[in-house]
Amino acid sequence: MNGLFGLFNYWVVIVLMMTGFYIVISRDNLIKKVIGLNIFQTSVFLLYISIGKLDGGTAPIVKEGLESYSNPLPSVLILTAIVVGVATTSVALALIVRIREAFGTVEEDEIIKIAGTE
Amino acid sequence: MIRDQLPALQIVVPLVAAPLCVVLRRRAPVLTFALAVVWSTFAIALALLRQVLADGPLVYALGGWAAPWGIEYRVDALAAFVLMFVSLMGAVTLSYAPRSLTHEIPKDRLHLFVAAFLLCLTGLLGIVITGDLFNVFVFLEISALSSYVLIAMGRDRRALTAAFHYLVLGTIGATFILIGIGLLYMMTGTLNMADMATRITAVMGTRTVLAAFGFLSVGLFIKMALFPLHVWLPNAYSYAPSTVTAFLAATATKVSVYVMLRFVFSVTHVRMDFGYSDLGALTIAFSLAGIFVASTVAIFQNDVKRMLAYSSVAQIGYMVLGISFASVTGLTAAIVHLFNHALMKGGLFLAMGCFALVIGGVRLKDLEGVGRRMPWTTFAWVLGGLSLIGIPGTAGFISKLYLIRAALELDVWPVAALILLSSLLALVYVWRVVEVAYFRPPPEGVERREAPWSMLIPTWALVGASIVFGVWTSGSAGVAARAAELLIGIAP
Amino acid sequence: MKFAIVMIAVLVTMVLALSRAIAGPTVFDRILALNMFGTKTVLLIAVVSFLVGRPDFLDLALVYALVNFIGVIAVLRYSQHGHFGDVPADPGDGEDGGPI
Amino acid sequence: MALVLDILSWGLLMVGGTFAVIGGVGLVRLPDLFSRMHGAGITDTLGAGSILAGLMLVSWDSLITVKLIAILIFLLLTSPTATHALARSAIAEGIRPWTAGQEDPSSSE
Amino acid sequence: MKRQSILRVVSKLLIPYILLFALYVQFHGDYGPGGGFQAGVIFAAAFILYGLVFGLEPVRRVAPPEVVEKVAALGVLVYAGVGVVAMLKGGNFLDYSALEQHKAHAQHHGILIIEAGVGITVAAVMISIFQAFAARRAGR
Amino acid sequence: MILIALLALLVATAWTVVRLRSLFATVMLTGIYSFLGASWMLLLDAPDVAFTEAAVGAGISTVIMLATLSLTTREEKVCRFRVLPLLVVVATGAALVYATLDMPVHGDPAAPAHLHVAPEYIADVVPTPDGEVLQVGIPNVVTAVLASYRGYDTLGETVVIFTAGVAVMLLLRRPRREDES
Repeated sequence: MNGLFGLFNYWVVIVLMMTGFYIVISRDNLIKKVIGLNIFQTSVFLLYISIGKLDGGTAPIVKEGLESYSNPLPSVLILTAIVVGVATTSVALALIVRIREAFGTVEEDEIIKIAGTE
Repeated sequence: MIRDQLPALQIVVPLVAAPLCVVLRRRAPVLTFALAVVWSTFAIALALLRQVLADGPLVYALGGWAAPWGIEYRVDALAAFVLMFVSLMGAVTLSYAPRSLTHEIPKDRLHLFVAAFLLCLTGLLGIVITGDLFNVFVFLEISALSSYVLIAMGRDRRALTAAFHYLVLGTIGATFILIGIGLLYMMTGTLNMADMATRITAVMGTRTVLAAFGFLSVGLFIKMALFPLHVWLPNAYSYAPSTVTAFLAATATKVSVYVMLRFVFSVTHVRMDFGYSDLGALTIAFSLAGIFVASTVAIFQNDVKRMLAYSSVAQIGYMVLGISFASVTGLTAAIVHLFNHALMKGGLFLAMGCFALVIGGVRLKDLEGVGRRMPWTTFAWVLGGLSLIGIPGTAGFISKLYLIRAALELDVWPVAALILLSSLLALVYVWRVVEVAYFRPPPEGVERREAPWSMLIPTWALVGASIVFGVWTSGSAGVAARAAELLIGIAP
Repeated sequence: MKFAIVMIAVLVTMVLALSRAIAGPTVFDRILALNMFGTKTVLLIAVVSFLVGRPDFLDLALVYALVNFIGVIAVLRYSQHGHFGDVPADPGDGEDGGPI
Repeated sequence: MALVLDILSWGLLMVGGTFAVIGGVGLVRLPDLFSRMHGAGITDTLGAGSILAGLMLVSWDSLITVKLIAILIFLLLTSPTATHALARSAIAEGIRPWTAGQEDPSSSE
Repeated sequence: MKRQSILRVVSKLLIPYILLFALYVQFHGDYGPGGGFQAGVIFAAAFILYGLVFGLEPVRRVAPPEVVEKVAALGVLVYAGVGVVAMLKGGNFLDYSALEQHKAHAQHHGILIIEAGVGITVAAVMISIFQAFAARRAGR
Repeated sequence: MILIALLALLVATAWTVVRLRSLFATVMLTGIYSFLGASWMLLLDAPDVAFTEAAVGAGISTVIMLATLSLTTREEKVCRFRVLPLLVVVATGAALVYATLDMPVHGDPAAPAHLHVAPEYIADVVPTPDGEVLQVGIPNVVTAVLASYRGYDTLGETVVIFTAGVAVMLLLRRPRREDES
């Protein structure tokens, strides 16, 4: 956790976020999109958690003999965000199951082709 | 005592009602109960609006904790105004729903559908009322998740893909908003909007805050379907069940515009002197492009529902235009248009629902001669259309009037001229429907058959209101002007 | 010191497992690697919580072990039957059958 | 006593670490699924066992040791079960163990 | 997987302990990592494991979908109910201090109850999602 | 050091997910990604989050995704490189890197996030609107914030998960009669 690591850490997290984002917007397969969305969101969680870290701090569970604690607030926010993430994922997957039943495929370009003929 | 608890009741009533619907399960009690709930939510919103207009902004500390630590509600004139019309739309569309729902939703899942509707309403109201930035995200997701599934309930199988498409874009938007909130939190250490407003001045020019602003804006632009990030909207609105389209078209995008207003003016304090800046010019260009492109696309649609959806994209352009003027008149225009557009688009989509129920389709050729078959519904549609164009005497006229005045105040008369010109485009697409409905003969052998009263009354209520508020402007524009003054910070 | 060494060893093993999970080639290789990766994460958590001096976080390691187990079973179940619905109780289930 | 515990835990931890790495190398280097399974099995039981035992010796605190034991038992129960189920499924899928003289199956796929 | 005896025996052995562990996580959340949400997930995980090993039908017998649906609603009602009771007792929404005379105790109890609400909802929703997915068969 | 190693593993996993066409393998790697992310969070002093991420990301999500695969398909059909998305992503990433330039350094005790609001949570001296200081008295500060100070957010979270349940039931529950078209 020296100075060099200070921003480097954020940059790697940004690379992760963008990898997920790329999967979402570049793939035709709907399931792959959801997986990308998952990675994108998880990486944003990593960003938040690194905001909360305090040098020399430990986890915010108060205990005798410990003085400095990391910030609990990002943890709380991210707990909520994780729940939101899994909720979104499950709704997305349920939609995919229905789409597959209705169209017989989960590839976006094929679906557009089928839908275009209606 | 009830008076003090009004802000909480506004959210708690529909929120508790949703799980109760799931427990009740049986069709008749669920519908009766839900109707009682939405109308009482509207009553609470009205009481809240009265209280705020009389006594000034309200603050309500949830959980009994002081503000930057706990979450608080903050209800000023703008919030109360938006709460009022969102809950009004919820109430009207749900009253309209029972007949068209039995037509569109499988019977054994009706209680779940109603629960999702109430959750969506709760989410939208929750976004408006809260004073905490992260809480906005949470309620945004409640409303978004439920609206995805509400859209997917459409009968056409393309409703599923539309909902999925919306889900992906909506989640990207929400994640962008989350990133923006995170960056702001990093720089200010707080999530409370009022607290952030004071603390952000010290770090205003930093690159982090700038980027945060960018991410929040892009996220919100996706959610409000501003051109060119509107791609999810036309399909979603065309294939969703009619009730859902009417409700979402009247509320969901408006609430995102509201969050934008709140964020730009309450948190980052763009004030009069800041006014017409480069950023403003950029958004003006985008919103004008949106208005023209979307209106032009609307002209070429053969599905009337889809036509109205594109028209919605254009209308969002008007609202953002008003915001980018960053003046009292401009904001008044944006805020009053939130309300007026909700009324007229709600009315128009409800009328579409009547057509869909009786005729079975809403393509232009299905509507041939419908003026004679369903005179009441068609007339309601035409009045809504006139309001959309902005004919004097309708609510749409008031919005455009303020918008043009705001443009002239800033001496950008080309913008004013373009606004007028864009109304002509609206005239063209509305006329296409009128022409088909009144000047083509109905198909052979169909009788005159009107939509049921339970659907006509809500439709007419909204269309009628859009005429009433075209004449009696103190109820809408008056409140909007007060809200705008408060936002800009020149009112006490 | 000793914790650091063990931690490095576990990390190296995780890298190896990950490379097998990426390389495959069969589904079962990946499942095997996944299982091993999970158990190594459990160890990593256990060691790290000693390393940073908060050994009360071992609950987490237990959760990881549990989740890993369920994950592997789900993966197996999927690769074997291809669905999560009911399996017809067919006594002649071929190679799969027979108590051990 | 403390010294003895310390040395013992050192020893166990090192042995565990070594097993883990060896198993990992085996997972990567061995020719087919079933032999890799063997490599993985070693780390999962012996490696994990020694490391956790080493940690137990460090913390002679009651609750933590109980948790460590719980983890160990859990791993000892689940990991071989999973591997066993895996092997059976693989056989059921028609994957056969590789025997000497055959071509390396990992190169064929 | 119906015929894999070892797996079945081990799973049967583990499931009660998983449920126990879920309860531990639920009530230990004040002192260590964990809380209602995590406990709910672990609780559901036990059911999911049961479903994976023994098939969907037994899970549906233990937790019928109609009941699970109502239980999920119940959790939200428990949570919001605490808030409403606080309002009735004169405090703000979710102000646990208004629940009892002794404010610190009230906070403690309030947290316990709402965590239970979270746990109930999460467990029920996860189980019902699993059931919904598992009950749908491809190609039908 | 270990943080960097974990980050490198995360990047490797994410990039493999981009490349692989087998959805089944991808789902497993997503599980691994969650495990790694959770370990990273634990090291950054967020055990509660690590707990949840492991249970949800590696457990529940994997099971639901596999269930979806079993109902749809195993293999992605095409996996082509696309320029426009890449440009969008690079632009977004550049905006984020730009944002980091004025950020407080990772772990900096003088960062605003550590000086405002959070200290009162940790010291358990949060005031009520009347200015009275009230103690929650729970050692786990995260639970205290989650359940009491920001309990309303958590109510929202519970409602979100409930909404997801309602949504999935609406979408996937079979109608009683098989007449759904």
